[in-house]
Amino acid sequence: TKPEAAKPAGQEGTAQAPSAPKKDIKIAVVTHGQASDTFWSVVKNGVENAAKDTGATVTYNSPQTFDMVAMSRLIDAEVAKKPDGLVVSIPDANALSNSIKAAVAAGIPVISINSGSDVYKSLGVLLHVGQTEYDAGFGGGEKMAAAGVKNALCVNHEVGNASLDLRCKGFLDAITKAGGTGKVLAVNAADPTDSQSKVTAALGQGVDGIMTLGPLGSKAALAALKQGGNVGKVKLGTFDLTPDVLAGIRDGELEFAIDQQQYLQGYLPIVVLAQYKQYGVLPAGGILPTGPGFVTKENAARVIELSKQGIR
Amino acid sequence: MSEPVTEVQPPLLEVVNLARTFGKVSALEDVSMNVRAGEVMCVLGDNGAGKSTLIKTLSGVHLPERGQMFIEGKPVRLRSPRDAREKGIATVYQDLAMVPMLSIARNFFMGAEPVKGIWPFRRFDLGAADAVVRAELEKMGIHVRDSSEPVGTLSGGERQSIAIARAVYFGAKVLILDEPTSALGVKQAGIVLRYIAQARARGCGVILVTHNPHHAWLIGDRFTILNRGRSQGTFSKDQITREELIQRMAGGRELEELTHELGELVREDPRRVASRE
Amino acid sequence: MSEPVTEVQPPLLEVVNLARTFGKVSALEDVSMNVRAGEVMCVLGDNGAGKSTLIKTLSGVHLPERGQMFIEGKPVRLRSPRDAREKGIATVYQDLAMVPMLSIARNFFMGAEPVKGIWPFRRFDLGAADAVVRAELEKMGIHVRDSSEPVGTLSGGERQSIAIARAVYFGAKVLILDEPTSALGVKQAGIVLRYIAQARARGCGVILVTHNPHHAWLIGDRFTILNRGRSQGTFSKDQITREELIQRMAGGRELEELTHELGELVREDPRRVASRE
Amino acid sequence: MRRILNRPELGAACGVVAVWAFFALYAGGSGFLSQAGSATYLEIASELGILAAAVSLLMIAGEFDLSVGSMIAASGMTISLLCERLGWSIWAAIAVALVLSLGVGFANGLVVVRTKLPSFIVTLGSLFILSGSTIGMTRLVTGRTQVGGLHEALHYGSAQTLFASRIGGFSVSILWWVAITVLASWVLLRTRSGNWIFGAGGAPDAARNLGVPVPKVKIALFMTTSFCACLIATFQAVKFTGSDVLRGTGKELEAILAAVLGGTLLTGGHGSVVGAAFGALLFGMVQQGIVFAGVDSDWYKVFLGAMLITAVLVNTYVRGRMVEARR
Amino acid sequence: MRRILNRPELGAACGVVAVWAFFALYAGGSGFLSQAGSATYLEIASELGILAAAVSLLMIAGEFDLSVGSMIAASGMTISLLCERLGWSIWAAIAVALVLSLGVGFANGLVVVRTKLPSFIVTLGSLFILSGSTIGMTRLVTGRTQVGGLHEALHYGSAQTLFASRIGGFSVSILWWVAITVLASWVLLRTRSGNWIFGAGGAPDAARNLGVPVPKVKIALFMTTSFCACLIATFQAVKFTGSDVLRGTGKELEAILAAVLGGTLLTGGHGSVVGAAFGALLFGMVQQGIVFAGVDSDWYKVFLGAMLITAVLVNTYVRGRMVEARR
Ligand SMILES: Nc1ncnc2c1ncn2[C@@H]1O[C@H](COP(=O)(O)OP(=O)(O)OP(=O)(O)O)[C@@H](O)[C@H]1O
Ligand SMILES: Nc1ncnc2c1ncn2[C@@H]1O[C@H](COP(=O)(O)OP(=O)(O)OP(=O)(O)O)[C@@H](O)[C@H]1O
Ligand SMILES: [Mg+2]
Ligand SMILES: [Mg+2]
Repeated sequence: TKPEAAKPAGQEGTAQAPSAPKKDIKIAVVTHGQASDTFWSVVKNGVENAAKDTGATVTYNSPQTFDMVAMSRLIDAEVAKKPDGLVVSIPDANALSNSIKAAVAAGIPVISINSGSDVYKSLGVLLHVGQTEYDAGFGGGEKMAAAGVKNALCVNHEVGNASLDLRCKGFLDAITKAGGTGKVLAVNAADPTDSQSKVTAALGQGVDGIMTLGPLGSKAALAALKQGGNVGKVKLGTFDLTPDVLAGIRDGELEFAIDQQQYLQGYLPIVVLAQYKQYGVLPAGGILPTGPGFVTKENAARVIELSKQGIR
Repeated sequence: MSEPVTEVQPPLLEVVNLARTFGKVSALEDVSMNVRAGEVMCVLGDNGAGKSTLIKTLSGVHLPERGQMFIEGKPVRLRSPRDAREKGIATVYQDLAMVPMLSIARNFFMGAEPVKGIWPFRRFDLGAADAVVRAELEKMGIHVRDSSEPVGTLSGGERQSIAIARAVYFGAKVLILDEPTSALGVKQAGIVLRYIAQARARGCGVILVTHNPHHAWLIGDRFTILNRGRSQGTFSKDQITREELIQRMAGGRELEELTHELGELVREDPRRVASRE
Repeated sequence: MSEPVTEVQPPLLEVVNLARTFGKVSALEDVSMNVRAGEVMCVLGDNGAGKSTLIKTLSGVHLPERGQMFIEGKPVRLRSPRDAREKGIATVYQDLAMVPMLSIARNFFMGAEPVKGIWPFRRFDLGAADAVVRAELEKMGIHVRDSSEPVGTLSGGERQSIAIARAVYFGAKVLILDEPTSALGVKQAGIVLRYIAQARARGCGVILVTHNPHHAWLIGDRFTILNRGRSQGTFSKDQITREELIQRMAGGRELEELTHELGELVREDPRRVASRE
Repeated sequence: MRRILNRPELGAACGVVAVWAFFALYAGGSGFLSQAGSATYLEIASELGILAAAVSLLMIAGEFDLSVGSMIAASGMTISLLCERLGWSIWAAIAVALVLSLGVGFANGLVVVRTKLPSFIVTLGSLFILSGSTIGMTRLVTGRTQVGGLHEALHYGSAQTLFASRIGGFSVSILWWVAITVLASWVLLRTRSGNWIFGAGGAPDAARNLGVPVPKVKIALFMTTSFCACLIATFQAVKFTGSDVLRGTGKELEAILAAVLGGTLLTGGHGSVVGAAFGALLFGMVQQGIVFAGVDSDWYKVFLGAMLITAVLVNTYVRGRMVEARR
Repeated sequence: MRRILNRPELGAACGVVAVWAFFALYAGGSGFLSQAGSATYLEIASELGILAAAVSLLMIAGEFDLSVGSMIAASGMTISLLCERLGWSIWAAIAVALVLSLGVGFANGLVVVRTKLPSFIVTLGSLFILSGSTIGMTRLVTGRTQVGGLHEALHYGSAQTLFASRIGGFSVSILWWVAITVLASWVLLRTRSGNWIFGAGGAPDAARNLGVPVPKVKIALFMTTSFCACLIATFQAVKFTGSDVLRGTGKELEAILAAVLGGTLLTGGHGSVVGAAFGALLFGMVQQGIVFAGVDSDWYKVFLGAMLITAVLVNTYVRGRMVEARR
């Protein structure tokens, strides 16, 4: 279903798809985000496209909830399958270090994505792709503060999920730093009616800027703004892109969307591991940041088509 | 043992060589019996003899493993209790078949609710149901304070009375009663016997399970005796005396011994005499 | 109506002016009665008269709303059935108090399991339990194929036999039986009556609820008659004749009419005669 | 009078009043009492209430349906995909979703009735299967997990009027809720099928022996439950002009909770549809009230739990007093 | 022989064999059969199995405990916080967590027994309260939702040996699982308390009338369940040297599922601890087997659901055949 145009505009440039795979390459991806999550769905699209481009066999796994114990067992199972490479996210180094170290000890090259930039080296991970959620959140907070927001709301659809908490924390830290105040609003990800009602209730308390952590929240928040006639008066920003969100930005209903270009977090490590397996070549190490990028009114129209294909 | 009874018309309900096992227990083995219009057939036997199993097979609750069943001479196969009810068989089960949390009126009409109104608005006629229940129970000498009380709060006898009133009210061709008088007082038991007699007079065939030989003798026309799942034969009232019947029900000589012994105990226990000063 | 009975020692169990209501229904009103060592006190009455409620109050299931209770002359207040059991009161409930999905042996000893071994390894002695159950049921003329069968699959009478055997086995001072023979065959009923006589001979006080006047007369020493929650007095066996007793149990004249009517129906119905050709 | 006091829903009604009074006192100033504030919790309650009505009937008949949550996701996604990808009219898409949901309900019921497995297991299985195939299909077709743009679908306007319009600031779903509650309550209390539902749950063997077609009753109720789940999916898809594969997760437990709050027994045989409506209202009110009261989101669940238990205790206390009063 | 055929756990055992054979065939090549592969599913099964043993006892006694999942998070966080913030010895922290968990179990039981509310509601309330206060407290104290560094706690080494070591590649928790299953099964089948558990669930009124202290039995079982949840929290905290506020989410349903797979009735009165162990094994095997088989994660749940229903059907079919065979 992915047209050829879906290939990323080669930011990296190094990842050339080989004409024919010389070996049967098996790569395992284990992340903390389910494919049913909008953000991780795009990561997975990157993984799948890279698999197609490199000819590698890739499996993608994630626990059913934000459960580090289950995630570590998925890594254990993948390691037991002896893959040629392993890609993991590291939202909780404590819980995952044993499994990752075991993978490294078994001689499997490991690349971390998304979270874990602070610990990847100590675990023996070769490379980290992506940036921390905290930084992304902080960037969003700065942008909000610059737009004049004084009393902000961070709409969290899974309180206790470490990556979402970090987004909120970064966001609120930036707001506070700029002299504003803010708080977190817990909503139910699975029920837009619930989310919309809660945002409506919170709006009554003088909020002038809302940050949602994903399309699940942004759609409901936008509906709440519309219903209360607050579009434009209350600034709305969000994480992660969907065609609806982008259309909203284009039409000026949303201020901006933060985009980690997570497609690359899925695509790049597969390509790197495939090349490593085939030719033994590897980037010199370090962190490959994929964002944060901001989509605003200016560039929204360009991104919509890519978003419809699940690439941004 | 029993002589065949000559018949001019086919019996209302007849079973031939019925068998049913539960796991290793064979509850019924080759049991044959029939009931004709206007007679009371008593099924007698020890505890665990298979009487309730027989009754449940006749009511469509259990499917027989072997054997045939005929209604008015035509072979039938009951697929469910609903089926049996539609073919005119009304049953009072020993465990009464009541929904404890539900009201008396709702229990009374469970599965055969009177309705009023036309289709999309067709509804359970609770008013009529209530009136019927009150009247029927009044006839049995049971005064219900409130027919919306849950059945679970009633006394054992009250519950039994409801089950009987229900079966009699719906009873069409065959009325089956499994130990209907066991929890009833003398008066209520008398009323139930009268009901049975009335049903018989209307031309119903009645199958009655009872442990009370007095009741059996008073109302029964023929007697089928079961013992450990096997039929010991069928006797009509003129083939057997009351004493014979009681003896057969109680397993013969054992009872005599017992009565004797009991008399001894009652009369001669020294301690008891002492405590009476 | 009844003359006071002179007593030398306090009764085993005595209740004075007991009252209990359920919602608007007053199931018991100012009921007084007692049972002495070595006697059988029969509690008689119509359906819904309050007999089971009285029994349950005596067994600690219901707390009385008013009234006192004495055991051997000392005032007591039963807080739970466990309490009653510890004070030597064993009861057969009308609804039998069985766990249907559990085996016969486990039901028999429920709440009073025999144990063996020392503490951390103390365990339910299933072997002993099994042996006791088999023996006790054998005595009652019930042959259990397998005492690990769930109680729910047994016949009504088999279940009742187990409940009775259990109470008799554990019975210490007072044995309370609520319609113990209702689902029993003639033989088993006889055996239960013998049990009661034996318990009385051992010096137990027995409280027996029954609807069977023959049984009551055969075994009872004194009779307390309840009617709609009120006591109609207590009679000792020499104060009342058997016919009087039956009349009182059946509500007097009504029964006579009934018997007469029943006789008529049985004899004179023309249709019935016709169908017998 | 005694009739009213005796109803199972009375306790839940008192719980509603108590919770309302509590929040009116503590959060009245911040908009809980305003028209807009009331509209928010009524909207939540209405959607949960529609589901709870069907679920309480099913529970009275002695069965559970854990698949309703994933049914919401599956139906919503069906509607969105048919409109977005194939350009169907929204009405045609809704019709297909309804038929599919009835089919799933029928399958659930048939398996439960035929195999005599506990419905907890069977519907947990269908929860997984439905939810999994919704994710799998959506990603296969679109490569994403959300599908939007429903407002561009054919005939969207008329669907919006029926499912997502607002009347005087209140969501139209409240009307649906009232209508469905009245209908379900009427069926339960005043029709022959209602009597069968009580019988099927209270004493299935006895009911069967009396001629109640217990299997048919149960299958019909599974279908009703699925149907209501699809209805809610329609509401949400139309209102939020699209669907998400996670939508509805956990709704099955909320619906069971609302039913139990309203006096329905988990073991079947006893309960009330009106009670379930009060239970849904209670739940919605507590959820929104906490936000109006400005409780910190970290402690949100503590309050939710505490309010829940308090509401149930009030409920039970009231029922107890009533029994006293009847003496 | 007939005894064995008659046991409720037989079906689950056959389900285990069937599922194992299935994955051995389809995923044997990719490590499912390897020692490391077996170790992963046995580890999952062992933790779930410990919980399921306690939960099945509670369910046989006719009650539910939905708060076990959040109890895992709360206990784990208690241990981590006490060690990390206050520098306590890990043993002292574990002891405090155990006492706390017993307290919560006692409170659950007491409320259920006293108010006669359905345990579904009461423990749902404590789920919310526990989970909320875990999040709230942790954030209050640390500002984060994850607390690590337990390996630096006093006496960590000895705790690791007991709770997190590996014997020949297999987790030590498997030994705990076997021991707890044997103990719980012995209590259920061979002691007086076991008989009371059956009685309390099968016919509470009858059991009470016979003198079984039903409330005490239920409270004790709620405490056992909480205790086992705390034990699992300890395993996970020690093994993963820290805790997370979301840990354990949904475990309550998995445990109930394992118990039901093992033949325990949702309505109480019947069931088996050994069956629950097989249920847990079945669940763990399916969960990991799917990974070994390389099923696309989009379709993961579809397979989980299908395997689940198949396992239960095998289970029921086997039980049915056995009854036939006994004829
Ligand atoms: N569902 C069942 N499963 C297993 N065994 C059963 C079942 N139903 C009945 N039985 C067995 O079949 C035998 C006959 O039972 P049944 O109930 O027919 O006896 P009965 O003649 O009615 O006895 P009673 O006079 O005591 O009521 C009994 O031994 C009983 O244990
Ligand atoms: N738990 C209860 N709730 C409400 N009413 C009850 C309850 N238990 C008994 N009653 C009522 O109290 C009255 C007396 O009941 P009880 O069971 O004591 O009668 P009984 O004399 O044993 O009758 P039977 O001979 O039919 O067994 C009945 O009218 C019954 O409906
Ligand atoms: Mg019988
Ligand atoms: Mg009684």
